[in-house]
Amino acid sequence: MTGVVGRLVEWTAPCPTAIIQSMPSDLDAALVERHSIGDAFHVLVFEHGDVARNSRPGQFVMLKPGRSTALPLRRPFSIMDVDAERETFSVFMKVVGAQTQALAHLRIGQTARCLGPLGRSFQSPQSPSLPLLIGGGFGIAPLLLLGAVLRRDAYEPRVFYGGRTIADLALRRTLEDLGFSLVLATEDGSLGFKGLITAALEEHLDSCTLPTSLFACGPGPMLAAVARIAARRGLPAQVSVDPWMGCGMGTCLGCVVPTRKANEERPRYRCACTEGPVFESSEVVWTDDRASPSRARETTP
Amino acid sequence: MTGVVGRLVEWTAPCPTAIIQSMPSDLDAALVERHSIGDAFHVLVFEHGDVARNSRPGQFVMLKPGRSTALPLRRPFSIMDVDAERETFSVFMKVVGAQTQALAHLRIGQTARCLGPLGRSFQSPQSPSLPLLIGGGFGIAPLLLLGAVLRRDAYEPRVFYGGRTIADLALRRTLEDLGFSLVLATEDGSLGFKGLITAALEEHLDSCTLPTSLFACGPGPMLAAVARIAARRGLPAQVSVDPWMGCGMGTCLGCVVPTRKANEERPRYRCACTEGPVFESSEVVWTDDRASPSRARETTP
Amino acid sequence: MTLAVTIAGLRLKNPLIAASGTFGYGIELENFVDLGILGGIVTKGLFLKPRAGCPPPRIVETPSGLLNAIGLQGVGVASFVHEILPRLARFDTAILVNVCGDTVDEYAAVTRVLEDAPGVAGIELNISCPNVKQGGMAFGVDPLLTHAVVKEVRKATRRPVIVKLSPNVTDITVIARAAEDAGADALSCINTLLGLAIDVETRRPRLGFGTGGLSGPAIRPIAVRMTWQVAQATRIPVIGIGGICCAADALEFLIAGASAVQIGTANFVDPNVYQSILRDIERYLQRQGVARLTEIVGSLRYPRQQ
Amino acid sequence: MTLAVTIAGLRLKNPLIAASGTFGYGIELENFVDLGILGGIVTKGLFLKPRAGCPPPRIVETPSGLLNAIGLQGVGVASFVHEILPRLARFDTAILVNVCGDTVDEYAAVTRVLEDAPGVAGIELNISCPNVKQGGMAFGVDPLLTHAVVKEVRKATRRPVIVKLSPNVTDITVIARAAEDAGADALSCINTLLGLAIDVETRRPRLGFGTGGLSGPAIRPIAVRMTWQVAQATRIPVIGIGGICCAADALEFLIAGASAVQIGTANFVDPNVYQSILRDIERYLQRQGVARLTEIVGSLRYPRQQ
Ligand SMILES: Cc1cc2nc3c(=O)[nH]c(=O)nc-3n(C[C@H](O)[C@H](O)[C@H](O)COP(=O)(O)OP(=O)(O)OC[C@H]3O[C@@H](n4cnc5c(N)ncnc54)[C@H](O)[C@@H]3O)c2cc1C
Ligand SMILES: Cc1cc2nc3c(=O)[nH]c(=O)nc-3n(C[C@H](O)[C@H](O)[C@H](O)COP(=O)(O)OP(=O)(O)OC[C@H]3O[C@@H](n4cnc5c(N)ncnc54)[C@H](O)[C@@H]3O)c2cc1C
Ligand SMILES: Cc1cc2nc3c(=O)[nH]c(=O)nc-3n(C[C@H](O)[C@H](O)[C@H](O)COP(=O)(O)O)c2cc1C
Ligand SMILES: Cc1cc2nc3c(=O)[nH]c(=O)nc-3n(C[C@H](O)[C@H](O)[C@H](O)COP(=O)(O)O)c2cc1C
Ligand code: FES
Ligand code: FES
Repeated sequence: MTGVVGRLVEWTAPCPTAIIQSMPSDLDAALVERHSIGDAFHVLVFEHGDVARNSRPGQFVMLKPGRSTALPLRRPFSIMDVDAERETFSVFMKVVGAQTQALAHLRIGQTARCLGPLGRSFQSPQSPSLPLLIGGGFGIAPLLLLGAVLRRDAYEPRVFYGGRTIADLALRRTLEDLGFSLVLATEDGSLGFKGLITAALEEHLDSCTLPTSLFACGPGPMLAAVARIAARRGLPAQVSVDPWMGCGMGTCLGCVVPTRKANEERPRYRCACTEGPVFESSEVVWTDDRASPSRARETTP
Repeated sequence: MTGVVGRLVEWTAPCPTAIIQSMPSDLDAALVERHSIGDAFHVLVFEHGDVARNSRPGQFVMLKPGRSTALPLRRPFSIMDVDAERETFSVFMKVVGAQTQALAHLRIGQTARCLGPLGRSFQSPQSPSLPLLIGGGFGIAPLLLLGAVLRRDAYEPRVFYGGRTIADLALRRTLEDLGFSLVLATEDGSLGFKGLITAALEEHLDSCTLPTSLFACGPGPMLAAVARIAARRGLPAQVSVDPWMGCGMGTCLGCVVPTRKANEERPRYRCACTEGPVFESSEVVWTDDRASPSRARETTP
Repeated sequence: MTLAVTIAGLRLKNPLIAASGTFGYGIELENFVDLGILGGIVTKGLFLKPRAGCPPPRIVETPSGLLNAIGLQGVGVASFVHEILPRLARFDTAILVNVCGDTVDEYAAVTRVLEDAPGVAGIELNISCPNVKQGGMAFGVDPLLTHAVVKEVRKATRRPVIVKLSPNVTDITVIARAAEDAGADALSCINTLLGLAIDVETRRPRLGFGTGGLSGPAIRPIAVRMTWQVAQATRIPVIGIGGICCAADALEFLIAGASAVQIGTANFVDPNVYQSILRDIERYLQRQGVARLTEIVGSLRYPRQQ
Repeated sequence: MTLAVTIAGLRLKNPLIAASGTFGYGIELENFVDLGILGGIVTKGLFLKPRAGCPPPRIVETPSGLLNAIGLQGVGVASFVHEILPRLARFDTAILVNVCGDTVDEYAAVTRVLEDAPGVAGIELNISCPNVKQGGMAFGVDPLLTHAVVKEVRKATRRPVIVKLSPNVTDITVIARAAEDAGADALSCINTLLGLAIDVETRRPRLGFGTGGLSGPAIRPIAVRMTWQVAQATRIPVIGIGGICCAADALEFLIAGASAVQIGTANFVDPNVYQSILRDIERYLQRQGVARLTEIVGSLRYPRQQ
């Protein structure tokens, strides 16, 4: 699909404590390939040497079709794959509104404003363990890059991939082709386990005795469920959250998530764009999920 | 280019006095052909049976790419040609801003909202005469259809076509191919007469003794000059004006032009979309042309 | 499922009304639109006398907005009553007349002319037009003047009086309550916001009049906020206006507390927008499991402020 | 050709200033932007104490607009002075601090903390934030409160005091003159317009706080109009703000009478927008045959009203 997932550079080594782990750059990135899976899902491959070279799993780019400096704002997308030789990276895009629509329909050679790589990546497991990667919907995207890096580092990650129905699991073939050990779940039972992917995860954990670490990306309620599971079982879990983002650079303070680190007295709002999007699940204060507004509004196009 | 210009129906016969001469209709019209002349000029051919059948020279359509009911508003374009058999019509478009850009880049098969035909057309000459058609820039567009109808009715129209420079005369080959007797003028002298097209017109009129009627479309100052020339020489002149239009249907009152008919005591604002865009030049009150705002503003895209 | 609403004693078959100045007198569009599907139509603003309006250019687009200075060009109320109103009679929709005046007396006089005219469902008092030199917005930004003009007009008619509010105020609820106290039956919320666009090449305003009124989707968040404030602050029905282009936009106003909505600028893009909005509102009600549109009016769950 | 401007005794190398709340404290962007090309930077609003801000969601896009309720999350003025200000010293740009308060005393106290801090070029008094429960906009919509707070702050500093005006008022010139009378050196015009966006599926506001402040190109015509009004009504310099994305937008404000401009929301899309705006302003001045930017300030040819 996008060449080999993960011809990568080092991922946590250079400066593990820095918030922004590498210097992002802002380019007009040309679209070089598009792979559409139905109308709604697209893998887009852009040319952008810095993103291709410096990205770590879990980081993201801010994209906007065309050159305008007016609104709408750029939109955040996880980096799904990089190819340092071709100087390309790819994103997996679900069309949900005007901007994802416009990006998905760029013609080959047309450009998008592209700022990245941004944000705090997934951190490699503290100790040898079985990494379980849990992706819901387009949340699967960063887990491809993560999976590739884990494998390179001799882990044997297992991927849990859930959606409402079979059509939501648009990357299942890609994951299969890449040889990932894969658990699929659909809420309507149209493919794989019938039910939520977190239920499939619990079933697996019930029967598994290996030391395990969880890595999750998906809708808010799924992440909250993963956090509960991890807490109950005492497993380390990293989650990549998906709030509204205005800038991606830490200036709008629009993307905050309530968090509380072990040593903190009370919760603090942290920016998902600079201190996340990946957080330890134990550090996120899980609310009634007001941070994820309804996606069903018919937007005025 | 767009097939034969002017496989036409009757033009002034049906209801010469009605303001809207035919019932307009509102369709999603598919783009079926595009002929680009450089980056800035495009002939677009749309499928729209009612416009193809019912248009008269000087009428226009309101176009908007896509399906949205939000702003931006539709934009007006003169009908350049119709083909009743293929059920298509064409417009000649100069890219000046976001909407003309978007329309010019529609893909074949994509649709534009298309309302038309609209407005009051050119009226056939009252008595046998030599019709002189004066077009400035994209104002040439309605004169193609007008020329075709005049010829069908056994007139021998002569076309005056002016622009700043040679590149502005994008339809000159089409006019030549159609066999029109043609006078070209450029302000910089890069083609034809050096100077304003109205100067070329005056030169012609100085040496011509036939009864003549003028038909003009172009920028405000050009039309004002034509009106002055016509008044001084006592020639009948019809001009197609080009104000901002909001709706094309007579409801926004945005497109008014100060006018004064022979029997009227004082000037009245008339809507260019329903009572124009074609007016007798003697009826227009020519002001300092505030109606034509500068076109040079860099628009926020 | 019913979309019918009752405002100021007036039953509308659905909550969608064409806004003043964006639908002509209605008849201009009879060839374009099935007028019978509209809940109502508000006419272009009418003075006692015909009016020429502002010099062109009269409209200019701004980002997601339309800036206009039409200046209430119109035929005058007498012509309207004699020449236009009869032609509107055959359409099954409520005709509301947008009443203007340079003085309190003129507002009342225009209203009295309409009083005997058949087929007028109600009066919308335009005390909020920014594009005239006298009257207009001057009334709508002052609670005392608002009270005075509404009171006089109230005396001049037994028909429902809807007062159209200006958004160019510090606290719209003060004006809303002044209108309510003076006897208004309902409130239209909002008219346009005063704006200015400049042609930087000529260094002149882009509109012939200078400033203009801003409408369209750009102002919707402001309009929804004001509709919500006014609905909270008064007991009479509110009609929400401002940037409505689709069903979700209309629903924002209804949920904020409007009993009906008006569609303005969107008419210029698509005078047939009513059809799709009605269809999508029905789908929404189905989705929400609600049988009557009125159940969602004012149903906003506003966060409690600690 | 020179783009330099002087405001309240402060010489800026060019008229482009980053607006408060849209550029962090400046240092967040040091890796993205050459801060030295900016005329100035206004910091995020600062209170005496650190502040958590509003619950998410905090931003939502509306047509050509951004609605935000950040609620002035911030580190507090002491942390700013000790931890952030020193890091800003090495950039050749004017640092203006956006000062907030719940009370007049707090405004003055924050100002006093800044008085001894090196590297603060001036104070921008934020009496216009709509997203806090006390203080904020409450001051900016009342001429007496405006006068009171400006007067106290004036006493607390010898630095230039710029007062940032709220557009949520009937007559912005009244507030502007109150600020001028109380000793303001300049006026920033405008802050955001109060708006509300509703998620129709959940029937809740789209922002966690409820209402929010509308910014972006949507409000530009309103902001240009207010800038023009304020420039006419006062003798002190005005800084134009609202929806500026390109050179032509900035020029509208300058022609309307602003001596400088601030760029807000556009920073989120492109923090490097300054470069292209400066280039295009230079081209414009060339085209217009004008040698100094200051010559176009206030050069609007407004039509005479008959
Ligand atoms: C760190 C991060 C990584 C992401 N990675 C990916 C990715 O790899 N692939 C992908 O397809 N998408 C990803 N997203 C989501 C993507 O950014 C949004 O789908 C996109 O912004 C929608 O833009 P739009 O203009 O098409 O839709 P809009 O018109 O802006 O929105 C359409 C609908 O989606 C809702 N919505 C939009 N953005 C969000 C959001 N952030 N949270 C909740 N609801 C929202 C709106 O309420 C609206 O109903 C990511 C988001 C974040 C924050
Ligand atoms: C009756 C009529 C017939 C027309 N026929 C044609 C035609 O056949 N071919 C064609 O190319 N164009 C035609 N036009 C002009 C065309 O409608 C405009 O060029 C178009 O609306 C520009 O839209 P935009 O979004 O691309 O540009 P915008 O971004 O809207 O405008 C770009 C620039 O053009 C200026 N501008 C836009 N519209 C007008 C206007 N109506 N008058 C003066 N200045 C304007 C603006 O000030 C701006 O500087 C016609 C106009 C009218 C009224
Ligand atoms: C071109 C135009 C003309 C208008 N004329 C009037 C009018 O005559 N009387 C009136 O009360 N409002 C008038 N308005 C205001 C609208 O009725 C409406 O309140 C406003 O446009 C906001 O709604 P919208 O955003 O849906 O357009 C006019 C608006 C426009 C755009
Ligand atoms: C996310 C956000 C945060 C803001 N925070 C502040 C602030 O802290 N203090 C302030 O005075 N203005 C604040 N503003 C207002 C801006 O400084 C500016 O006045 C307004 O956004 C209009 O300009 P714009 O349209 O260019 O964004 C904020 C605006 C936004 C969008
Ligand atoms: S997206 Fe702007 S601060 Fe995070
Ligand atoms: S364009 Fe609206 S009335 Fe003519």
